Amino acid sequence: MEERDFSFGMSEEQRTMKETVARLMKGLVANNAHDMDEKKEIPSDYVQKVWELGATISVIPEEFGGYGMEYSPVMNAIILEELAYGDMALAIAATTPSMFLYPILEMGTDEQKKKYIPPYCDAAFKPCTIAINEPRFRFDPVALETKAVKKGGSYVINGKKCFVPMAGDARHLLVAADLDGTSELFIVAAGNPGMKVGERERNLGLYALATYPVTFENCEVPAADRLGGDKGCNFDALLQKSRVALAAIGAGVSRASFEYARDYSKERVQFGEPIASRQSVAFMIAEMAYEVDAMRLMSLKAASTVEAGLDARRESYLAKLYAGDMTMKVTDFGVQVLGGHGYVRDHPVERFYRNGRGIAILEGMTTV
Amino acid sequence: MEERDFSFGMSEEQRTMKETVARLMKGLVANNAHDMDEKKEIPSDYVQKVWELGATISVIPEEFGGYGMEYSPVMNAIILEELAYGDMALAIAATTPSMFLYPILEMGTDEQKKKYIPPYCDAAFKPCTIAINEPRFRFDPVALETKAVKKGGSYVINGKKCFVPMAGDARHLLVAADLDGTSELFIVAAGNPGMKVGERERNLGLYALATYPVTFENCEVPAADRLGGDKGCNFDALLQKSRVALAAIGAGVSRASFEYARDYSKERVQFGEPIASRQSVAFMIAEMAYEVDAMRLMSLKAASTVEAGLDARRESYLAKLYAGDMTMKVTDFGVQVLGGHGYVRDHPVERFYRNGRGIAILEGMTTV
Amino acid sequence: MINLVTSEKMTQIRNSMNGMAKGMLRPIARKYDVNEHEYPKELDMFRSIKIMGGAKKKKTGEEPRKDDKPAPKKLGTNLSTVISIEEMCWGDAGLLLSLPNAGLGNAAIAAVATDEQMERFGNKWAAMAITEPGSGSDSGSITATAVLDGDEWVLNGEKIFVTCADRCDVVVVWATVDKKAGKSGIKSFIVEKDRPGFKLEKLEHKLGIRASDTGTFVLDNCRIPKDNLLGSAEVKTATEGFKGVMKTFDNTRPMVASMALGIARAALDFTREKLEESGIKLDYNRNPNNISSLEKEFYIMESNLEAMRLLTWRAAWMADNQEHNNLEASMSKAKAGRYGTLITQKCCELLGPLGYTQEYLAEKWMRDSKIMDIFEGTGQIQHLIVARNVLEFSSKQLK
Amino acid sequence: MINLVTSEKMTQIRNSMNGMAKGMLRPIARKYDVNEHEYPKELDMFRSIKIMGGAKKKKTGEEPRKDDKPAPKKLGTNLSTVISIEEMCWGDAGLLLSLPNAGLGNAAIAAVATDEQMERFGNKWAAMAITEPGSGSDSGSITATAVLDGDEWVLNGEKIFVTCADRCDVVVVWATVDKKAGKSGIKSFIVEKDRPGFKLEKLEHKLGIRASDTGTFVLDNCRIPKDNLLGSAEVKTATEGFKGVMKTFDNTRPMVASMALGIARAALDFTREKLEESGIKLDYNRNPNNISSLEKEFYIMESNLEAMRLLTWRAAWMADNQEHNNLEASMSKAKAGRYGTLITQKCCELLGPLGYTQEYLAEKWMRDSKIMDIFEGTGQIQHLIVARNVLEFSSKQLK
Repeated sequence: MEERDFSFGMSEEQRTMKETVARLMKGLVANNAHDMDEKKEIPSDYVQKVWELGATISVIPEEFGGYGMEYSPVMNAIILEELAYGDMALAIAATTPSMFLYPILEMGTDEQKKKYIPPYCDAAFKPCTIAINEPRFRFDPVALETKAVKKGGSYVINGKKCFVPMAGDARHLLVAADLDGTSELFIVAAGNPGMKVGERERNLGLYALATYPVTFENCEVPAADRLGGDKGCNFDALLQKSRVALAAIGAGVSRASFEYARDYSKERVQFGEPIASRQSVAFMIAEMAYEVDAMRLMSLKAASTVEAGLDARRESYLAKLYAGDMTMKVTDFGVQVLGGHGYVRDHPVERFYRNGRGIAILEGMTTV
Repeated sequence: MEERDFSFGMSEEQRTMKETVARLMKGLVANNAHDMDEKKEIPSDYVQKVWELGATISVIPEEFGGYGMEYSPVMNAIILEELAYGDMALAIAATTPSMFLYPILEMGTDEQKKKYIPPYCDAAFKPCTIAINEPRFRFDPVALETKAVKKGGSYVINGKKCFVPMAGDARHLLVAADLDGTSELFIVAAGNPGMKVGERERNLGLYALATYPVTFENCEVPAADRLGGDKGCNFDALLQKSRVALAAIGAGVSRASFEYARDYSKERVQFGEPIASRQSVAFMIAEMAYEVDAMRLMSLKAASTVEAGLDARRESYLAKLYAGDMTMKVTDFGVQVLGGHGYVRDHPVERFYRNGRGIAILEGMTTV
Repeated sequence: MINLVTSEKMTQIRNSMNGMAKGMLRPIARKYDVNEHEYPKELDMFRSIKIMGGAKKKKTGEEPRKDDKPAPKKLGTNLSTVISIEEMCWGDAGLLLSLPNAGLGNAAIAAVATDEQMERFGNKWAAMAITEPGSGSDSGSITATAVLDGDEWVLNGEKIFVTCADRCDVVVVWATVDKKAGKSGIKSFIVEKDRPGFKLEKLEHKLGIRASDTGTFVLDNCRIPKDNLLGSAEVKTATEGFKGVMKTFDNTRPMVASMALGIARAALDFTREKLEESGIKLDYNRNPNNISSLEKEFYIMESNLEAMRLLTWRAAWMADNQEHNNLEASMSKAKAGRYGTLITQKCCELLGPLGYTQEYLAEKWMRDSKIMDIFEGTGQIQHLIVARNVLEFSSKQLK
Repeated sequence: MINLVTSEKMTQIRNSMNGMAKGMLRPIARKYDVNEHEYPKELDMFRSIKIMGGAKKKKTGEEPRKDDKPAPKKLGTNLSTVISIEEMCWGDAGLLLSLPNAGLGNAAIAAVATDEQMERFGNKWAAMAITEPGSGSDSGSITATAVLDGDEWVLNGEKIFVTCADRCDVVVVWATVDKKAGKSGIKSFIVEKDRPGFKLEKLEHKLGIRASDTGTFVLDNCRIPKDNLLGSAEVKTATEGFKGVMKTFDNTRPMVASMALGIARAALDFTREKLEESGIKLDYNRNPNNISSLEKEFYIMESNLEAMRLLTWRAAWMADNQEHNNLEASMSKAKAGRYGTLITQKCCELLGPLGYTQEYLAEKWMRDSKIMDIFEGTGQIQHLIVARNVLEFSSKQLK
């Protein structure tokens, strides 16, 4: 494809989408994110409203029920940052289906595309999800302990997964399992007798996001439901995109913490002047400011690389690694700037602090 | 032995020694450390004067020519910090003999003690040294690439060493080499045809300290000169003490940088007030202050452990690791506080910055 | 003579306290994290045991001793207190802060109460109310007022972030009797919970230490007996009152530092357990460039933990030996508050999925530890105090 | 439309510049580090090549464009300049700063000189003299004076930290024509090296960038023609002069950031080389908890390098697109100055003995990079500028 100009500038289209998402999220969660977190629930109409942005299905070809628009990882990164700026739990909940649909669209067989994509290209949000994380020390997406074994006309999956978003209501799951030393994906339908969805999890953050542990005991999956059929899939490509997504989300959460702390530090008066007038606070604000930008730029660099059709393994790996560290640092500063007030849940910075730690730990929750 | 009280307080003896060393170093190097560094030489009478403190030989039994005083790693840590506070190059140069004599005293055979210790228990400083470091990536004192092989009545050593202090004039070297998988020490006399002392090294810091690369090519050493004879030595114990020593030296260099930056920041006026009145500078000063104390306390904790006759592997490892990181941080702050003036060699902070990096990198230059 | 090898007596205290923490606090740590504000009745058994007793003894230590004189065989109260606190917080910090009759108020009462006041309030659970909506780190800007009306003080104002607000019997309230007098006008008063005009407005929902009930009080023409002014009338000089309680911070800061220490150690111990289960042996031997990332990160955290502990123990030891420790107390909290938080965050990262789920306590420790860099003076305040001390700058020269 | 994939044109520049750096600078890097102050005659060949030419073009870019309009095929001057500088400093920073006719003074002259001045000084090597013993970060407190006496300006004062002090032909000296006028009274003057009363007092011995000759000038009733006042008389408003040159910092800061970038990358490349020689393959794939300490530390440094570069390129790109980049320019230098230093220090640690000997350049990079967090505004100044921008605070609100 013809080379695009190197540019840091948003196109009109990108800016419009960014503003649209920002406006939507402001309306939805600006006053409700706290309650969602306390009640540990995202009102279903919120997910629906975000779904109606069409971000997920817009790029799906019309033949499968989408709008057949151009696929843009950069645009998706921009959207994810905005969504996460509003609320990280909602951002993941509303985009998890991409993590099921995109891999099938990119790497699935024609049958798989025809069978599994159209039902979800609907005006109504229908949960489908992916199971990658495993509840163990030294978990590594490139060395999965959930194993798949070929047995006659099907694959038998055994293992434990965790942090599976919306597994409770999802009709289909994409399950990552090791097959003869390589990570492969399998489409598993809800109700498969070999799959047990456990009790909803309680986590450090993302209280509002319903995640579940999922156990596979001799879970039989028809050979036809191995993603990509016999030739399998490119798990690395999926990992790259999900890492870019988490980096973009990290930038969003961090920006939320930065802006709240920045504004608070201008209002809050101590020792006769705004606390932001003290270098110790101002320098934290400054560091938060450029680290947020750095995280965004790195996620956009990785997204640009994917968009250009190039291998983004290095860029996506570094973007997530960086976002994992810096989101923790920025959201920590956010609490510190508010001091005692940052420690109480009346202010959102403590939520950002809890959610933010997830960037480094989680893998494959959503994608660009 | 009867348990001593837990205490952070110095004894009269410890305080007196600390003050004596401080006074001596102030007189010797306060105005000369810079010239020593630029001229890349330590006047021999400086080394002699420090030697006359008797720190090294005081603990050597009278039968070998010492004063037979009680051996105190804690006292030695106090002394090393003071010496390094004055000048790190001189601190190492004047105490390197301990690194040759103490191991022989502790782990040598009677013959070795009788033969090698007395000549150095002299009013005049006579250089003897130790060769542990090796010029390679991933160097590790517990996995040496310098190899010793038993051959008839002697050992044959092959390998390369670096950062060997005063190897140029040392009459004897203690050489660390791998013997069948364990690190052992061998006493090698200057002039041994199998040992070549190379050109004096140029390093990042410690310009004034003469260090050399030493190469061993089929260097034959009589079996009697293997430290400890056939049963060998406890290399781990030596490593522990040298790590405590480097931690104490790190505290000394860091304190020198801290105090200079602290005083400068009170004098230096910018934007109408001392730069120390700005939190960004004051907080660096504060951090330097408590990290210097933390380094000292950790070196003293490790030294106390050795002094109590307990295994100090953990304490000494952590003390050196910590001092390696924090000395870099503190000496970096030292330069930063002075700004452009800290970058020119008229001020000592840049020297502390260069010397300080050695704490993490070097092993076994001296001991407590 | 310097000797930093933990003595047998210290080890005994650590072991017994750790046993208590392991047996009584750990098992219920998650329960009261989930059931925020519910009083942990299991703690009633601690009414007799004095863990935080340290501060109370501080005025009654043996007279100053020369360092070279042998140290007293008896282990100092402050040192034994911080050792105990580390172990208890290894068990659970929120629960430690919920121990009956061990509030900061109790420490204040024990420090300056008259015999008559000791009689009346000695056995009550006393909370401390200093902070106001308008004042955070700026304790000097207190606006709550106390006006003497006949034989009664009339108090007005609002107090936030009061620990044990719901569970305590009485609250030591800071108020000014003379705004113009500035800091020296600030006195502390003992207010019984049932006084008319004294209202517990709300309890805070917090990031961590959820077992501890932090609340807001409103004083609306609340009348208390004249004698409820804490301390005897004669000693009410400018140095007493505000400065007096400010000084108690020199004792409480190492305590908070040891809380951070205990939580961070809990996180490290859990991480070490996982490391060893996965076959990684920590041998403190190989060059840091030749080990795994988990090992190196662990060693660096452990070395910082050692630094935190030594700075904390030094500050406590100095208090036990009647040495002025304002600088060292702030050093210990500045270091422990900050690095305790960083260590618990890092452990979650190294633990991976096990560090994000509530099935384990690692995620809780990351939430609990954060308060240690905030209350009893934020990390920023501690750095200011350290800097002013080493620079010999006044609070005017270094704002 | 956002696209951060390095274009072919950018890659071409990187490659050609890297080739030049590798072929001409690296080989002599150590030589001129050891022989401090000796002029690197090998650099004469660069008199024609304009590496630092960036700043000169800044006023003549194409008119502002909408982002959604296709970007100009032509690569912007500022972006191509920072790319070039990164490569050259990968070769050697001290030597880059010694390039003939490429001093900061040349940039200033190119920016505001009249045609007549361009005629006289355009081909001269011009250094810049701003800092004074009493003023470091505080450029506003300049005390050097310039008094008009007939057709001549009479200059008095002392200037320190002048880069290329010995090698340059002329020096652009900042002095005040009216102390009462404050910053707007500060003008810049072109002083030829051979003017009576203009003396090169001394050359500094430095921690790093020793190939660069940094010196001190003393002006003792130094008389220069009236026309040597830089820029034409008419435009001497309060906004010109001081603020004018302050503004040039928005262009030079990303340049300094890219210098830090180049040095840090040199250290990382060398470390990577050693890692690979020792059989460690960097695959950017496994979870950071499952790799060696060397790998994780390397990845973290590399990710910070990426962050430094993107922040730097953004600031330069904005300048090329006539966007106000005062904030972004300081962000790039704040990040790059600090992390460039940390990266080079860490590389020495990871390299072990190879990081402490002068047999390799790693130790030199750790010395060279440190200046990038200091000159053209220390890291502290950069953080202040960033904070003031995002807080919308004046320099009075945030001192």
